[in-house]
Amino acid sequence: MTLNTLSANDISVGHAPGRLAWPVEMLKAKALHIRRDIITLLAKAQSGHSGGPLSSTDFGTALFFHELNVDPTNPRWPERDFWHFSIGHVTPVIYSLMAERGYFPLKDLMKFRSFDGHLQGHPSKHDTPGIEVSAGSLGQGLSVCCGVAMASRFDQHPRRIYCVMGDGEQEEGQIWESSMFAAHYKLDTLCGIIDYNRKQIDGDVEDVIGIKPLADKWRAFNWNVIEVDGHDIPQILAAFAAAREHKGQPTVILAHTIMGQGVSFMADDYRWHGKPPRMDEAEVALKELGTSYAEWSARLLAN
Amino acid sequence: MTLNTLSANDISVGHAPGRLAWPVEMLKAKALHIRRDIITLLAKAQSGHSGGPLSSTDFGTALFFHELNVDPTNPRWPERDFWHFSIGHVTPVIYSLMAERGYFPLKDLMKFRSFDGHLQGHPSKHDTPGIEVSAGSLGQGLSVCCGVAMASRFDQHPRRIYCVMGDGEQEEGQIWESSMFAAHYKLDTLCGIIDYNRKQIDGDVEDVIGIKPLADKWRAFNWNVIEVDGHDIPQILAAFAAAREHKGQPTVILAHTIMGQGVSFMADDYRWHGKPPRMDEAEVALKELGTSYAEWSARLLAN
Amino acid sequence: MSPTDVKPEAAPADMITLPEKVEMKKTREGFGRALVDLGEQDPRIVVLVGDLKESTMVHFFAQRFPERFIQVGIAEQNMMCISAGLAAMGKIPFLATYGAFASCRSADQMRVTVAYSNLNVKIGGAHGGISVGPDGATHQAMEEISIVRSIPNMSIIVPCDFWETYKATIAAAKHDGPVYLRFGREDVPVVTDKDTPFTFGKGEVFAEGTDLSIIACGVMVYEALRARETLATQGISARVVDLHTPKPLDRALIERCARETGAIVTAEEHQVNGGLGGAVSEVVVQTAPVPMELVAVLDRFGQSGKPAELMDAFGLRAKDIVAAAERVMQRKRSRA
Amino acid sequence: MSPTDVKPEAAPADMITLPEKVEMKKTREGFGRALVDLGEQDPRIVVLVGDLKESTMVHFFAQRFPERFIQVGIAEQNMMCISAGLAAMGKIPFLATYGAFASCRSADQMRVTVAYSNLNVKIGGAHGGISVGPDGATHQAMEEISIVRSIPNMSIIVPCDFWETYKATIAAAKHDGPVYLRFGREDVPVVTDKDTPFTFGKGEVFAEGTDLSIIACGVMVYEALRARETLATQGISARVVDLHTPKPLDRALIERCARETGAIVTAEEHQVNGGLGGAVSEVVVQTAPVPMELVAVLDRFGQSGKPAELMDAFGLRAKDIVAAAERVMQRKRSRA
Ligand SMILES: Cc1ncc(C[n+]2csc(CCOP(=O)(O)OP(=O)(O)O)c2C)c(N)n1
Ligand SMILES: Cc1ncc(C[n+]2csc(CCOP(=O)(O)OP(=O)(O)O)c2C)c(N)n1
Ligand SMILES: [Mg+2]
Ligand SMILES: [Mg+2]
Repeated sequence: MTLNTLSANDISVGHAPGRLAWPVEMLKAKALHIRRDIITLLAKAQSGHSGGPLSSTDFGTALFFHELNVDPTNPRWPERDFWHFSIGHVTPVIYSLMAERGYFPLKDLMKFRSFDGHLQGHPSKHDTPGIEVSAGSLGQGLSVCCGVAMASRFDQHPRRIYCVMGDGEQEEGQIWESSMFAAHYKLDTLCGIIDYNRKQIDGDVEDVIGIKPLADKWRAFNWNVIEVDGHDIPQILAAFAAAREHKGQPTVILAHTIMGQGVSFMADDYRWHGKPPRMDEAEVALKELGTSYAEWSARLLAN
Repeated sequence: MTLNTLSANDISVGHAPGRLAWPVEMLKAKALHIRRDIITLLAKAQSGHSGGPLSSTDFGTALFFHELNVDPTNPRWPERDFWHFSIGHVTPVIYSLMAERGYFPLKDLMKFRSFDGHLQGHPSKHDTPGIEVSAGSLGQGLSVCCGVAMASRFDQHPRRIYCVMGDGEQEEGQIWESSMFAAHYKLDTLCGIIDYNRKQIDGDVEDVIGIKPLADKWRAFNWNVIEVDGHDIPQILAAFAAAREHKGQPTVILAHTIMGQGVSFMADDYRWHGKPPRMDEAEVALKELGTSYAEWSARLLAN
Repeated sequence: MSPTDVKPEAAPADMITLPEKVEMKKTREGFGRALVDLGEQDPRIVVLVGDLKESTMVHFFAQRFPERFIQVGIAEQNMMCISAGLAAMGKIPFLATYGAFASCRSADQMRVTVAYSNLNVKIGGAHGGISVGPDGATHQAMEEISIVRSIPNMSIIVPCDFWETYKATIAAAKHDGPVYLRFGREDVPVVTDKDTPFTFGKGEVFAEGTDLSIIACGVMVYEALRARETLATQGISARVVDLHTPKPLDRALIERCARETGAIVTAEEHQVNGGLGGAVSEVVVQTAPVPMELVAVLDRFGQSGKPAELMDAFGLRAKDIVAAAERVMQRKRSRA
Repeated sequence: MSPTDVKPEAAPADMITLPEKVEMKKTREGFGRALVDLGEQDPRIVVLVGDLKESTMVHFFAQRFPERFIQVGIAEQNMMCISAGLAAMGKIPFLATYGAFASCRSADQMRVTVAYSNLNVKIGGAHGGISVGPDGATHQAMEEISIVRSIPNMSIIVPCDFWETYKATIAAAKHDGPVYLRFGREDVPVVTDKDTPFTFGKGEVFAEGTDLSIIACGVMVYEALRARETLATQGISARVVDLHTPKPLDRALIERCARETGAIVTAEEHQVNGGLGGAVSEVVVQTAPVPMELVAVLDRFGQSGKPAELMDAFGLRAKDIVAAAERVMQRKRSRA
């Protein structure tokens, strides 16, 4: 991987208000930083989820640093787009994205899940600026986003709304309630992104309760469906663009990903769904990601 | 309509244990009796649902008097097939079917929803022999039937399991949880029947929250889908037979029906979802159905 | 009727005195009417329903403000979270469904998405209580107070009649935070009027008394007032408190009742475990322990029947309150 | 440790006396182990899980009896009703998920399909209490007692340690009817042993005392026993009752505690509204009104942190029980 477009110290450039529309190379560099953040904060906390955050990193980075129109220093800026992670357990990636984007200092990441920090195990509106709705119980987020889309329609505001879901989460019936609702009301400002990493807590999604053919399901629920390689940033950007263009239907992006992507010993292994790396494992992971715990935690603590 | 195959007084013939496998003409005659029962008991109670019971009458009659292997005098007969109405509000047709089939005396129908009767507004296991699981909150019945199918599989019992659902009910997410589960476990002893009458409480299903294309949805959830005219008994019997033959997938029958079918002023009118006919309306309805309140209530009370 | 129309006899200071014949009206209509008035005043008011437009009486709002009305269909979980999303964007959503489903089908959504986020969602739970009648147990919501009360940040109001439901609905809109409104299906006695005071979180002493306090909510407030009349003929002076807001609870008033009257009867059309009686008990043992009797549904499911039959059969009548008052007075006397 | 290993000093009749260092073990493991033993004895036992096999420790059962284990995925509503269907066909299903979801996500299904049908479904609610730790508020179930207790036909057991969870699980299987089992995530002190008596629906006096009774459930039983030691040094004699079954409630024992000791402190790792303290309050005011203090989570959501930090911060320690005992003793004395 290359950092030639964005060094680890180019932090404030990611804090600018508005839609950043970064080019691919910068996004790739930022995604690498995010992965380092995730491993570092998990190693520090010794608690939390590794797998889903790493599979969500690339589209998450594309969302935050290319697509979303937000003002991190004014999280409730009336003109903002709305984003929400229905999979509340992927807080390591959510908080890393938020901190890198400027919602709060990077050093806060080092207090993930700690009693005296503001970064709860699952997203908490009460605790963290920029979290608009708490989450942690699966299946509820797309409904929340439907509400936001309806409110925006009432206000005749063109805001776009992005909702990140899990593939295991598709087993929750509420997903299909909100899916039906969004299509019925033709909420075309709404864009769902499914982290299709084929894993959930107890193993392969297809072994737990199969969700295939997932694209057909969403199509039968009257959504516009786009499938992408969820680690291929150009494909992701193209999907976001297509979603913007598509009128009369909400769009869902099936982002085919690999759980634990970016760390060799975590990749595609469901046992990394819900546990953090031990410190020695973190060092191996961070080495693969081109840094060390000492170096990267110092960067976080200094910013 | 003709009664030449089954007179109103041929009551006990419907009480025989086992699978009745009645021919079409007898089923048509019995369906007419059931419709008369429904109107009569609703007129007596002056409370309860008219629309859904009348749309469910034909396939309900085919189910009880042709398809199901049950022993009404021994409702927990170990060899029995299992039937369950997930739409608990259609008790007028459920109880009429049960009484005509011999689960309890016809005269009990005249105490529908009354304090001193055993026929609750919604099916109650505690109160009514033959009701195996209580219902009344929508969306839960197919899950119950999944449990029954799993239990039967554990016991290596070939029992078939029939679950009646509503079309408005398809809006409940739990339907899709159970749908996914049943397909995952290839519960081919399970047969769903959807009373596709295109109406729910607040109006047309497609106006409330559209469920189209419903067959595509069930197919995308890996079910075998059969569509029939839900008032055409030969089509219904053929669907039941096809469902029996189909292996490796559960089957759902989309029974296209008309809410309030059989009573001209109720037909296709959502306002009849949840109200009973006044006594004068009941007389008009019963006249259309070839009887009178006096005649039919006397039949009920005498049996 | 209004307090000014009627010349109070027994206790001149009483806020409420019942005439012999009381007007009957549906509490849910108070909800439906208030929504329209709120809609006129505040463009942020949005109403959602789960395929029960007329039963919950939000059809008034739907007719007047179709552009701010959302039909969600039969999907209560979805409705709770859509409301959260609306509130997150500054709307004041009122959702409406039967209380059995509002409190149970979307309990997780109420807890995590609405209450934990402390979002400004108002939950209209219709068809509370055994008086729902012929629909039977599944539709007779009787656990809402226990459930809602246990969830942090939630409030719950159980108004006693048409006017109080109207005021409770207005008050819910003014309160910043999630509120559950519980109301019933049937016509019930109108005991308050347009001008009877109503303060969110404060109980109201509807009639004074010195021997015991009857603390009630919902339709049981009427029964309590009737019970007081009977008790008066027996020389027992009963205070009647309308404790319309089981949460936030008017702890000071409950303590005052315990101290001043030395005995309490609670009355609610709700399960006995953890409801209003439970809430009052918790305060009483922590402040001024006095004998109490709880008039409520005794941990059993409802059933079909006429509302009046059921109120009788489930022991939710003035006579049941009178019997409880006699028991509590005997216990009070035997302690003294 | 077992009562026989340790020579009791203070009160020879006590069922439980704590050694200085107590073994630590997870309550959920008691659940997981008991399921295997039940599976050996009874072919009707079936276990279901909602994508949380190891967290709920049903993986032991899944390994031993794969043919009677059902993975339901992330669909708690479905799981509750599938269990109902299994029970309707004579199986004894135990479902397992986190308590937050067992009690809330499938509350309607628990009420209508399971409880109203009175079906023999056993609900394993893991991760009850603030001691769940770093996952934070959403995963710290603290409303289960209130919710489950309000629903007719339901029972709920909140065992105090590994062994009691084991026994509670066995007892749940033997009881004909729906039972909710609440247990925690962390290692907690083992205060009972294999032979400590356990009777469904009956509290157990773990240690005698005359000045007040501490009635506790779950991990707070250990804290109560420790509090008793401290109180003893202050000359206060505290009875400790393990009230593991908030429903059906051992009303006779509660009344006896009120009458014999004249003051009660309840202790639970649960919201204060409608929980164990509420259940005890309801009995106390109806039988023998005495001063009570409620040690519980004071109507607030949990948060992330280490379990021990959170138990401290939320006031769920022996010292908090001691402080409550001192308050209640003062109130008791000022009444006398
Ligand atoms: C309603 C609910 N049920 C169960 C859980 C526990 N849980 C947290 S994450 C998870 C698995 C989610 O799978 P997926 O959506 O594929 O996310 P991934 O494992 O890929 O991160 C489960 C079951 C929960 N948080 N909410
Ligand atoms: C969970 C739940 N939500 C709402 C209701 C109230 N309700 C009863 S019947 C009904 C409409 C059902 O529509 P459909 O399935 O089409 O039945 P039909 O009207 O055709 O009889 C509703 C909303 C309920 N019983 N359960
Ligand atoms: Mg996944
Ligand atoms: Mg319909």
